[in-house]
Order: sequence, then structure tokens, then C-alpha cells
Amino acid sequence: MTDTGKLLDVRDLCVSYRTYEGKLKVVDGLTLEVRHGEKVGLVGETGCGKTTTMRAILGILPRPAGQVDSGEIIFKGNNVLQMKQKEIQRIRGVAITAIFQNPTAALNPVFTIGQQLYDVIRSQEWRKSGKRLSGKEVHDRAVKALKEAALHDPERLLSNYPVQLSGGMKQRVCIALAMVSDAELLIADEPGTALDVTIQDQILRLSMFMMSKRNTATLYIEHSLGVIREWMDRVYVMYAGRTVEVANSVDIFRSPRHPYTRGLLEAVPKLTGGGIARGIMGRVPEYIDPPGGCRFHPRCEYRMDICTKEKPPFFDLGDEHKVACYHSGS
Amino acid sequence: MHSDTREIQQRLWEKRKDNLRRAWYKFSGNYLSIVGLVIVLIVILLAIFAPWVSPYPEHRGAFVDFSKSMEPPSSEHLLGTDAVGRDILTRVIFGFRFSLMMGFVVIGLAAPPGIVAGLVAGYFRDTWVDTLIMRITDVFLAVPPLILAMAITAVLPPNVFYAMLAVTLMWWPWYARLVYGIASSLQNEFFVQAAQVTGASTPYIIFKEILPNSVSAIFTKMTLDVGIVIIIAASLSFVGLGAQPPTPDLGTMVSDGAKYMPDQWWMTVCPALAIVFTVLGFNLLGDGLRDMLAVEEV
Amino acid sequence: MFKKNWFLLLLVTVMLTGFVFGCGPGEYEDDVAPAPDEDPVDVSVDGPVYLRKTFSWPTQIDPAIGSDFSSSTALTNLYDTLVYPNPDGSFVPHLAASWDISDDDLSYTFYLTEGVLFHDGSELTAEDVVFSYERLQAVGEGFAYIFKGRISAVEALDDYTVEFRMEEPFGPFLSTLTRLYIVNKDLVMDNLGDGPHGDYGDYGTGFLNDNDAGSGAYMVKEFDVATQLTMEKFDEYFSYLDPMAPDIFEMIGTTEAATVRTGMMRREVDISDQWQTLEAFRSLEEIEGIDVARWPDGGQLYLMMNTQIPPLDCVHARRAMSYAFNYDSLVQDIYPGTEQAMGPVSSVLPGWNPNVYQYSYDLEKAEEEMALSQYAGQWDQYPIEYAWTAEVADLEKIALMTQAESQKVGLPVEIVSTPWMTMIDQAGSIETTPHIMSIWVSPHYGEAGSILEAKYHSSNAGTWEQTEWLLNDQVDQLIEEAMRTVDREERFGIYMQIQEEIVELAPTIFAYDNMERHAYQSYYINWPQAQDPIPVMGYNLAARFIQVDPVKRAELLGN
Amino acid sequence: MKLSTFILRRLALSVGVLLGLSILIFVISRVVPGDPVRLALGARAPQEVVDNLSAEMHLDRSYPVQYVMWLKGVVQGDFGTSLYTRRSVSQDVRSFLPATLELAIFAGIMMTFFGILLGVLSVQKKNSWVDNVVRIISYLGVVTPAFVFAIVFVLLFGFYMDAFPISGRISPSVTPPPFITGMITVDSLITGNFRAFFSALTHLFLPALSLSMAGLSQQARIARSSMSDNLQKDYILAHRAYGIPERKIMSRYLLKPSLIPTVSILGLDFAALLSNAFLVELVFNWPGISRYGVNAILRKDLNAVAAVVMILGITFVVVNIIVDVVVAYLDPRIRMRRDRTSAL
Repeated sequence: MTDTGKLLDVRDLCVSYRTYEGKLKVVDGLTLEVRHGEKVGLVGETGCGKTTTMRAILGILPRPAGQVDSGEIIFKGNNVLQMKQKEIQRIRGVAITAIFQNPTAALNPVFTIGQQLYDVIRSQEWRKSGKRLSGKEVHDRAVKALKEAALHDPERLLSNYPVQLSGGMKQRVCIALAMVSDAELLIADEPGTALDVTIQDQILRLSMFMMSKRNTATLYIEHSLGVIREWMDRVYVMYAGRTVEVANSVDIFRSPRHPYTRGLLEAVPKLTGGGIARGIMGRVPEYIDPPGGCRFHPRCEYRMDICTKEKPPFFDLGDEHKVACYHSGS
Repeated sequence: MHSDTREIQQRLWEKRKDNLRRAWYKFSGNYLSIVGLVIVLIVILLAIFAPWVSPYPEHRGAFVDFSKSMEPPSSEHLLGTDAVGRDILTRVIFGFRFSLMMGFVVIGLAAPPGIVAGLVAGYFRDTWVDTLIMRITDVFLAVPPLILAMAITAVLPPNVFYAMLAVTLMWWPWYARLVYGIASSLQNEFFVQAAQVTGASTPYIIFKEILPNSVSAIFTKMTLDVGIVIIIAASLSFVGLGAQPPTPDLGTMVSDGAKYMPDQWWMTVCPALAIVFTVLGFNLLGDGLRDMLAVEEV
Repeated sequence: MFKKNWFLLLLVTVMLTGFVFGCGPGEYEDDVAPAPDEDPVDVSVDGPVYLRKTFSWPTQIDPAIGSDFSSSTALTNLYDTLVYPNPDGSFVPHLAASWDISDDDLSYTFYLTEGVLFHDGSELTAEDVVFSYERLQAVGEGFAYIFKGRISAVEALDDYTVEFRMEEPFGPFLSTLTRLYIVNKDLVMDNLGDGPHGDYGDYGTGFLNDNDAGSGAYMVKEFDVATQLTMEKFDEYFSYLDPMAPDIFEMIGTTEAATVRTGMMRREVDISDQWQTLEAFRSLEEIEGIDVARWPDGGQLYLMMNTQIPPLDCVHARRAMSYAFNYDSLVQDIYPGTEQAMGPVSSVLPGWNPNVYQYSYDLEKAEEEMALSQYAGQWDQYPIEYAWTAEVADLEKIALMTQAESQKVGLPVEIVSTPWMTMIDQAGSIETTPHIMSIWVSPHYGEAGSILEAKYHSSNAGTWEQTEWLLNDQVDQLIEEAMRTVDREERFGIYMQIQEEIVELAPTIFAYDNMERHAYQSYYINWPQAQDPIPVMGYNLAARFIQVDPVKRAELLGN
Repeated sequence: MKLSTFILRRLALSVGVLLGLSILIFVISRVVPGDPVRLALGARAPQEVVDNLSAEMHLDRSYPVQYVMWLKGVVQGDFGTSLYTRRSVSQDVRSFLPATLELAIFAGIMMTFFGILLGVLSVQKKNSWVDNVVRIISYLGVVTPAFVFAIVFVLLFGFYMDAFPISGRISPSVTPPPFITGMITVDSLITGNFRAFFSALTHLFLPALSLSMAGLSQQARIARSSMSDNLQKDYILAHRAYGIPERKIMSRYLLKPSLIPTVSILGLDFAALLSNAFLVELVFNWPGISRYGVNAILRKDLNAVAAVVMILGITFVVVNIIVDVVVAYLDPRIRMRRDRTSAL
């Protein structure tokens, strides 16, 4: 069954959150794969389930509300969902690591950068080789990691608390944190979104650059297609918890097939916050009682009868281009 | 034009109704909140209808019957009788009146000045107004409220009115502080700045723009505080600074009954449980409201 | 996970277990002698013998300041007086071996017992008597008022002879001497602090506040304000000191029911205070080896009516109140075993008039009197404020009863629980004195005149002993006349006349003759005064007569 | 801002607060109706004695002068003479304060320790019976007045089980250690008197427990909620994603930020503790400053009232400073920005 080429294989993943309002099926049948060394983009509007997907893969869904209902997440031939907490821990950080969307939230506010970085370096090394590093070694590695992340004056930085840094610096620290592990798979969740537009770009370039340099397989989660085109090998397009289209980054721009992908491409400048309403009123019912059949059908201009009734399967368009749409697939 | 406004109003109304529905859903999702609501309603109803629901309404006042004194709980007297033969259940039910009055009146009196002080200080953040008001509240908050309330009650004539006044004096700073926190964070918000730019008067901004945004926090705190004030009032009574006999007062009943421990335990335990019951109700309700209104500051 | 925290949890468990085992709840065997907490009660019969009694504080051990029950008790044990009272109200020589009275009754010459030692070993002389009197008058508190304006001079004629000269004849003078405690002049002079008395500084009030300078059978060992006064036996005491009298007499400053009860159960308290409720005394009496001693203390519970404010300025209103009071219920339900008072003087006090009119519980008569009053028909406009001492639970019962009974005849009574100190404050002026105050008053010396003067002479109006504000010239004159009368029979005759006069005026509801109750460990304590009490406050607790048997105590504890 | 600067700032603010407090207390203690001196001396005391004492207490001067003289005294630790015990109030305070401090410290330790422990247990065993028991305890603790706890404990542990003494600080049959600190447990340990130590400890247990219940519940509640909130925080997820061992995350990265709210609420809990001491000391006949204070209040002993309130105010302010410093130490976010919301 296992394909050695595949580093990560997510099949038909369904994740839901239990809330006061009821069960939110945030991810509903997501399929995705990442091969060794491959850079894969996952694109979709804010709130379509990208972050949840990332958390499910890392096994860090908020407990007890978040829950994987069905599907498989296979990492290097093992189903992460069936692993014990201990085993997941063993791959986390060593084999898979992540960069989070909001660097302010992702750094522990009451520990210095140094304390956090040292701990990561130590536990990485200990797990990889069973070695205990000396304080000096840890320090040197931390300084090196910060330098690599283009941070000036790493010595001073190490004794700073996150609150003393700017948003951009914090994200660089996060990148450094993610990079010290030399993981095989890095999941980056919109690393630039929470930042100033000017800094966004720098961060993007930095993270991309570091990833290419290390040849780490990457799952890059973004709401903006622009980023994808430049750096990604393949792109998955997600809508309301489902994969709707997948293709290499050339095809997806040249010949997008799913009406939603097309919409995305046309609407590049006004993507964020558009489309699916972000307000509480709009989003919630959508996941409690999502539209039947194809979830995009209420907004689709090519809607057919079947779209409202049945969930579209993937239609293989060749050259690894797949689309889940009755209109464009058949 | 008209139909547009009407439609907007209609939508607003719907939205509000929907919000209420959602809030109720959230509130009722937590059965403890419902328990709290029920307790509070029971206590309030018992207090209002005390003369009709209590078994021996005449026992609330000047009444002695030494032939029936200190009887243990029985079918005739569900919670037993006290040292002069009065039915404890009756007195507990009437005792709710005093407790509730104390809670409502104190909060009712303490909240408005505290809110105004907090709003003003928050709006004029970083000016001398802010400094003056908040330093005064600091002084009041520098001593635990019960202690100062006791000191004040002791120097005033011994009656309920002054007891309430003393607790009120101790209580407004908490509201000032709560509202100050909210107001000073809202003071920089765009809608406040927008109002400033359009030339709205200061009172208008404070009361029409900032106050409505503090309402849910204030309301939640008030609910929670009723319980705390009931405890403080009971504590004052316990020390001997509460309502005058024969007015039934739960705290006084506990302290009077304590003199007869352990043989006549019901004389002290029953009113004590009544206090716990009441405060529990307000606390559960307050917690439910806090969750429902998503208030964090309280 | 949480390895450290689990360790802490373990630690806590161990601590808690330590507590529980340390306290050994399992040793509890029966109600009579419960196993105490971790310190086994001292069952050994060696070591000092204790007598522990609970009291209501404050206890003031300065003889120029203290005057209440606990203070009097302490003073009686720490100091001596010239004469000592007998149960029948007469006197025996004490510090004064004998005395002469001049023919005009204006001069008393006392010949002191020789060889009386103060606690510091110095001898008590006439100088000390003079100093004690002058100090009492200068400080001016406590019992000073008894002598005020009556004694013109006190003079030491030689080391052992002292003369008191009167302004005018003072009938009960010898009785009042039970309140003149003799202090050690040299010791006090050595310990003067700053104060307003010129050469005498503070007159030693600072020092005597928590030290003694007496010659009594006991001396202060430790004084822990508001907590405990520990006195130890003075072996060189000049007068009778029972061989079985306790080595240590502790006055514990609490009247808290639970404390007293557990203390008595564990034999850690030997005699209870008198302020326990009747129910508490009942349950104490049920404990093996404990009895309740009862004796009339010469005082009464008085419901004092402010005679200067409407509606109680009308004698009919006061009589109506007197009739509306349920004496029967009082002596049956609230204070069983007591008797309704007859007139203003307790029936045990020498000089009591057994023939005065006694008001009874009679609502019809109350209504008749109400009809006679100038306030007839408008009682509603004159609510009667009734203040009772918040600290005493039983007084609330009486207040509630009064309120309920008065309501039946249409007299509106509002009861106010008032802390004791507030009551004293309120008594200070006519305007602030409530209509009725219920207060126990006991005589300061053993005769009717003490009570009559304190309660009804105008000079004492405004003290907590007289909130009636009677201010009646005729009564004043009669009392002064009695005080001047040296002949006992004659004086008592005037006392009786005063009592009739006062009953007629009805300024007070004479509730009942007070019974002092003290639960005590009768199994191992022989308390002679409890059998034959002395009608002077404090003297019944002179520990030098009380016999404590540690062997029997150990017997009770050891089962 | 450096921690030392922070502390200095905090101290400066507190001095202002204490000055304000002294005015407040002065005003309260001087509106006493009636003449406190006459009250203390009794109606029979001669007028010149009353006048003397009034003069000694400066009651014959104007209010501002009285205030200044009073404050001068307070700063020098002289609160005047108690009308009730006839001693200098400072002397009384010295003899009563240790008992209350002993009780409060013991209760404070119980409160913090058991509170946080219960909170941690509850989060760890979330939704199990342990969690439910902790939640019930913490609810009851918050809604039950301290005197009710005291009475219930007296009934249960004192009368029915006879497991703990319910009155006083030490058994009357045990000789107390000499006065060194005034705290019997400490003094008896210093002098090696273990019998006295255990007696004092058992006497301490029930009052301290009654006293700590409110704060303990609050602590458990806050610890529980802040830990379960923080468990959902991105940085905990991130720590996991970076591969930090779970045990280390729990005991280090989760505990420290979660302790901040519990520690910050300590100040308030301590206030509750001081207030409740007034009730608990009464029930357990504990000869502490609070019982002294209640008696002073009931007896209108104004110098004593002022002293007690002032001393508790100072204690409270000092505790709050300590709490703030600890919070600032734990939470760099506070340290780094100007403290402006409150001086407390």
C-alpha cells in the first residue's frame, strides 16, 4: 500500500469541532500528498480548514473539542492517527515541524527567546542522537539558527522576551525554531499573514529560501495564490474543508478547472476576507449544516442539479491534474 | 428611504433576536447556569411571597412561644425552632428578603457612581482626572472591603440603612476599576475617535459610545456581586452589625444559633445553608452570564 | 508528566496523615471524658494545681480602675481590704485588726494587722492605706465614686494606725471598705510613668495595668490582655490560705459557648463564667462530675425606663409597662429557678423591704393604667425603644417577649440590639438614653443602700446603672439621709421607705432577682462560697478558700 | 523596565495609597458619635480625669492638627492608647498581631499550595471524578462565607469527631513557649518544645482551613481554567510541533504562564483572608488582631480601630507589592510596559 515516494499522504480526512452550536465539520474529505523534497501549496480562503488540516497532521488539534472523525494521515508509511501520543511526539519536531500563522501567539510570552530555542535544540538533539549537548554547543547552535534567519545581534536576542520583538522578528525567530530541527517535512501556515505587508514579503522569501536550501519537503498553506506560483511544485486548492483541485503550479495558473479556482485567480487582489463571510453569522451555519453535494454550488455559476445532491469525485485530467467538479471534470 | 430604514431596523431587530436566541442557547447549554437561574428565581419568589408561602408568617416579628423553643426539625417545623420558639423555616424565608434587599440595594447604589467614575477616568486616560479618580479608588481598595465596612458600620448608628451605606461605600471602586479597564481600552477605538472627529460631546461619547460597550461586563459583575454582597452582609450580621431583631436576618441567625452548638445544630446550620444556597444561585447565574456574554474582565 | 507535582501531593498526604494520626480521633471513648487532642491532658498529680475559670473580659486589675465582675474577682485575689465581708452582710477584721468609731461618727480609726507582707516582701503599713485612698480618688475611676465627697481626710497616725475623717456621717462606710484595695506605695512610686498627677505622674496606672502591687493570696504571674490572667499563690499570705487551694488561678478571657463546653469536658476549665445560656448550663450539668452552682448575687435584672422622655415620663405609662411584663414566663421559661423581684432591692440584700407592692403580669391592669395616662389613645405616636446588650443571648429572649406582650395591649416596642459599650455611651445623656434598657446591676457593697444610691440618686444618673434619670428630689433626700444614718436598724428603715417610694414611681421593671450560675467541676472542687455565698461581687471567687483535688481530677480523666 | 525600577515605582505608588488610606481611616475613626474618653472612663469619672485623657489623646485640638499628630505617631509606630485595654495600642498590636500572622501565613500557604495542586490535578484528570470533585469544592469555597465553614468545621471536626481542638492557640494544659516571634509554632520550634509545637499546630489547623477555603477555591478555579485555556494556546501547540517533550511542556511551558493569573489573584485572595480572619478568629476564639479589632469596633475604641485597619491596610498593600513583583518576575509583558492601571 505504502508508496515510498510519498512522505505524507492524507486521505479523505474529516475533522470536526464540537462547540455549543453543534458539530462543525471543518475538514470534510481532504486528500493531499507531499513527496520527499517536494514543495506543495495548500490554497484556500481564510476559514476553509487549512489550519485545522495542519493541526491534524501535527496531532495538535485543540483537545477535546477538535476531533478526527475519519480518514488517514500517513507519514512515512505510518498512520499518524493510530500512533500513540509518545510516537507522535517522536516524529514531531524531528520529522515534522511547523511555522505558525501568528508569531506572537506561537512564542511563549513568559520565556526568553533563548530559553525556548535552547530547549528545542536540546530535545531535538537528544531525540536524534541521544546526546546531551553542552550549554556552549546549544548556545552556538541557537546563535547560528538566529543568524540564518537573518536576525541581527542574536546574542542580545537570546535574552529578550517575545514582547520586546517586532512581529517580523518574532516570525524570524519562529522560522529559526522550525529550522533547527532539520525536519523532513515542514508545514508553514501562512507565515506572513499576521505581519505588515512589507515584512510579509521578506518573511516569505526567507522561509522559501531556507526551505529550498535544505531541500525540506514543505506543505505551504496560503490564501494567496501569488506566493504559490513562484515557489511551489504542486498546488492543492481547498474549499470549505475539501480539496477541490490539484495540479502542478504551472497548470493551476494556466488552466484552472474548478470554478472556485478560477474565481480565486480572478479575484487575486481582494481575496482575503472576501468570498465566504468571515463573520460569525456567515461562517458557522455553513459548517454545521453545509450545503449538500458540492459545497461550492450555492456560489457556482455552472451549477447543475447533480451538484446539489452528490459530492463530486475527483476527475483525473492527466498530468496529476485532478478536479472535483461535475462541470469541469466530465 | 422609509422602507429602507424600516428594513434596516427590521434586520437589526432580527439580528438582535437571533443574538438573544444564540445567547440563550449558549447559556442553557450549561445546565449549571440553569440551576443558578432556578435558584435565584426560587429565592426571589420566596422573598416576595414570604407572608403567603412561609408556614408561620407571624414568627417573622415580635413573637415568642417558649413552650416550643428549640425543637428539632419535624413535620411541624421543617427546620426546627429557635430559642424563643419561632419557626426557623419561616425566618429563613423572610431572611431572604433582607439578604436580597441588601444585595440589590448595595449593588444598585454602588454601581452607578463607580461606573461613572470609571468611564470618566478611562476616557480621560493619562490626564490628571484619571490619576485623581483612580488613586482614590486605590485608597478604598487598599483595605479589604469587609474590614472597612465593619469600621464604618460600627461608628454609625446600628441599623440596616447604615450597614448598606457602609458596604456601598466600599463597593463602588470595584466598578470604577472594571469600567476603567474597558473604557481606557475603548478610548482609542476607531468609533470613539470617529465620534470625536464628528464633534460629539464628551458626555455623549462616554455614555452613548463607551458605556454600551461595557454593559455586558457590568451586568455580569453585578450578578456575581449580589452573591458577594450577601456574604458580606451576612458577615456583618454575624459580627453583630446587621439588621435589628426581630427582623429575620440569616447572618444574625447563624451567629445566634452558634451559641447553642452542638446540641441545637439546626439553629445555626439551616440559616447557614440558606446563605450558601442563595449565593450559589447568584454565582452560577453570573458564571453562566459571563460565558454567554463572553466577558473576560470580570 | 507532573512528576514533581506528584511528589508534592505525596508530601501533602503525608502531612495530612500526620495531622490525623497526631490527633488520634480513634481514642474517643465516651461523652464524659473525650480523648483530648494530641496533648494528653495532664493527668499527673504532680506539678502545680490549676484552677481555671472563664470570664468576660476586660479584666482591669488596677484597683483604681476595675469595678466589674471579672475585675472585682481579680482584685479580691490580688489585694486585701481593711475589712472582709461575711455571707450575712456583716464584717470581720482583715487588714484592720480592730477599729474605733468616734462618737460623732465622723472619725474611724483602724489598727492594722502587723506583719502583713506585700508580694515583694515589704510590710504593709498605714502609709500604704493612705496612699491607696488618695490614689483611688486621684485616678477617679472604678469604685472611687463610693467615697467621693464623703471623706475629708485619711491620715496615718503611726505605722499601724490610720484615721479616716468624714465630711458627714456615712452609714455604710464599713461596707464600702470592701472596695478599698490596699496597694504597695513604694512599689507603685518606683514605677511611676508620665501623667497628669504632678509628682505622682500617672499614679502608676501604666504599671498597675498589668502588674499587681498587692498583698493578696495570689499574685500576677502573667497578664495576657484580653486573653488570660495567670495568678500564682502567694505563700506568705497573712490570712487563711487553704492547703488545697490551687497553686495557679487562671482567669481565661472568653465566654464563647463552644470553648467553655469543650474546656469543661476536657477538665481544662474548672469553673465556667456566668454568661452561658440556660441550655448550655443544662448540658454542662449533664456531664459527669460537673454541677452548676447557683446563688442570688444580690443584684437584679432591671428594665430601666427613661422617665424623662414621652411616653415614659408618665407614671401610668411606666406602670402599664410594669403590668404588661410577663414575669411568670420570665422565671419559668427563660430563667427557671429564679424568682420575680420584689421592689428595687434583691431579696438577699440586707435592707430589703419584704412588704413592697409587687407588680404582676396583668394585661387588664396594664390597659387600665394606659387609659389613665395623658398619652391614652396616642400610643402609636410614641414608639418605645428597648435596648438590650447584644452580647448576652438570653436578654434577646426577654426583649422579644416584652415586645410581643406589649403589642397585645397596643404599646409599640422597638427592640434594638446594642453593644455594651454603646449602651454605656447612650446612658450618658437623657436624649440618647433609649426608653428601656435591660441591664443587670449588682450592689458594690453588701447592703440595700448600695443599689438604691447607684440606681436612684441623681448623682448617678447617666451611668449605666441608672438610665432611669429619676432625678427625684425626695428620693435623693431620703437616700442622703440613709447614708448619714449610722445606726443600722434606723438606716434600714429609711431604705424600706425609699423602696416603697420607688415602687410607687415605677421607674423600673423589676424583673427578677439574679442568680449567678457557674458550672464547676464539683467532683474535684470544693467551693465553700458556692454553698454560702457572700453578697459582694467578686468575693465568692477568692481562690484561697477553694479546694482543688488533683487526684480526683486525674481520676476523672484517666477513667 | 528593570525589575528594581518596577519595585521602586510600585513602592512610591503605595506610599501615596497609604497616605490616602490614613486620611480615610482618620475620618472614619473621628466621626464616632459620643465622647470616646467619657465612654472609656465611665460616667462617674471626674471631669478633670476626662479632660486629662482627652488632652493626652489630642482630642481637644482641631481635626487637621489631630490628623498630623496622629500620623506622626503612626509613622513612629505609636497609635496612642487603647481605651479598652488601657495600654498603648502598639503594645496590644505587638501581642495580638503574631497570632493573626501565624494564622494568615498558615492559611495562605494552605490556600496557595492546595489551590494550585487541586487546579493542576483537575486539569490533568479533566472530566474525571477528580475534576468534578475539585470543581464542586471550588464552587462551594467561593459561595460559602468563612464563618459558615468555621461553624461547620467546629461541628464536624470539633464536636462530632473530636479530632481537632476548636478554641484558642494551644491547650491550656501545655506550657506555651516564651515569646520570641509571638508565633507559637515558630517559637516552640526555636525552643525545641515539640509538645507545644504539635498542640499549636492542631489548634491552627481548623481555623486556618476555614480561613483558606475561599482563597483555595479561587486558586483551584483560576489554576484550572488558566491551565486549560493555555493548553489551547498556539505556543503550547508550537512547543509540541517543535518537539519539546510533553512532560517539559506541562511542567515548564504551561505551568509558568498559567501561574500568572493565580499569583495575580493572590492579592485579592489575601484580602479575603484578612477579612475572614475577623469572623474566623471570633468563632475559634483566636486571640489575634482581628478579634481585637472586632472588639475595638464594637467598643468604639477608636485608636485601636484606626490601628487595626491601618495595619491590615499596610499588610495588604505590602502583600500586593510582593504579588506584583512576583507577577512581574513571572510575566515579562508586565515588566516591560509601564504599570498604569493601578497602584495596587
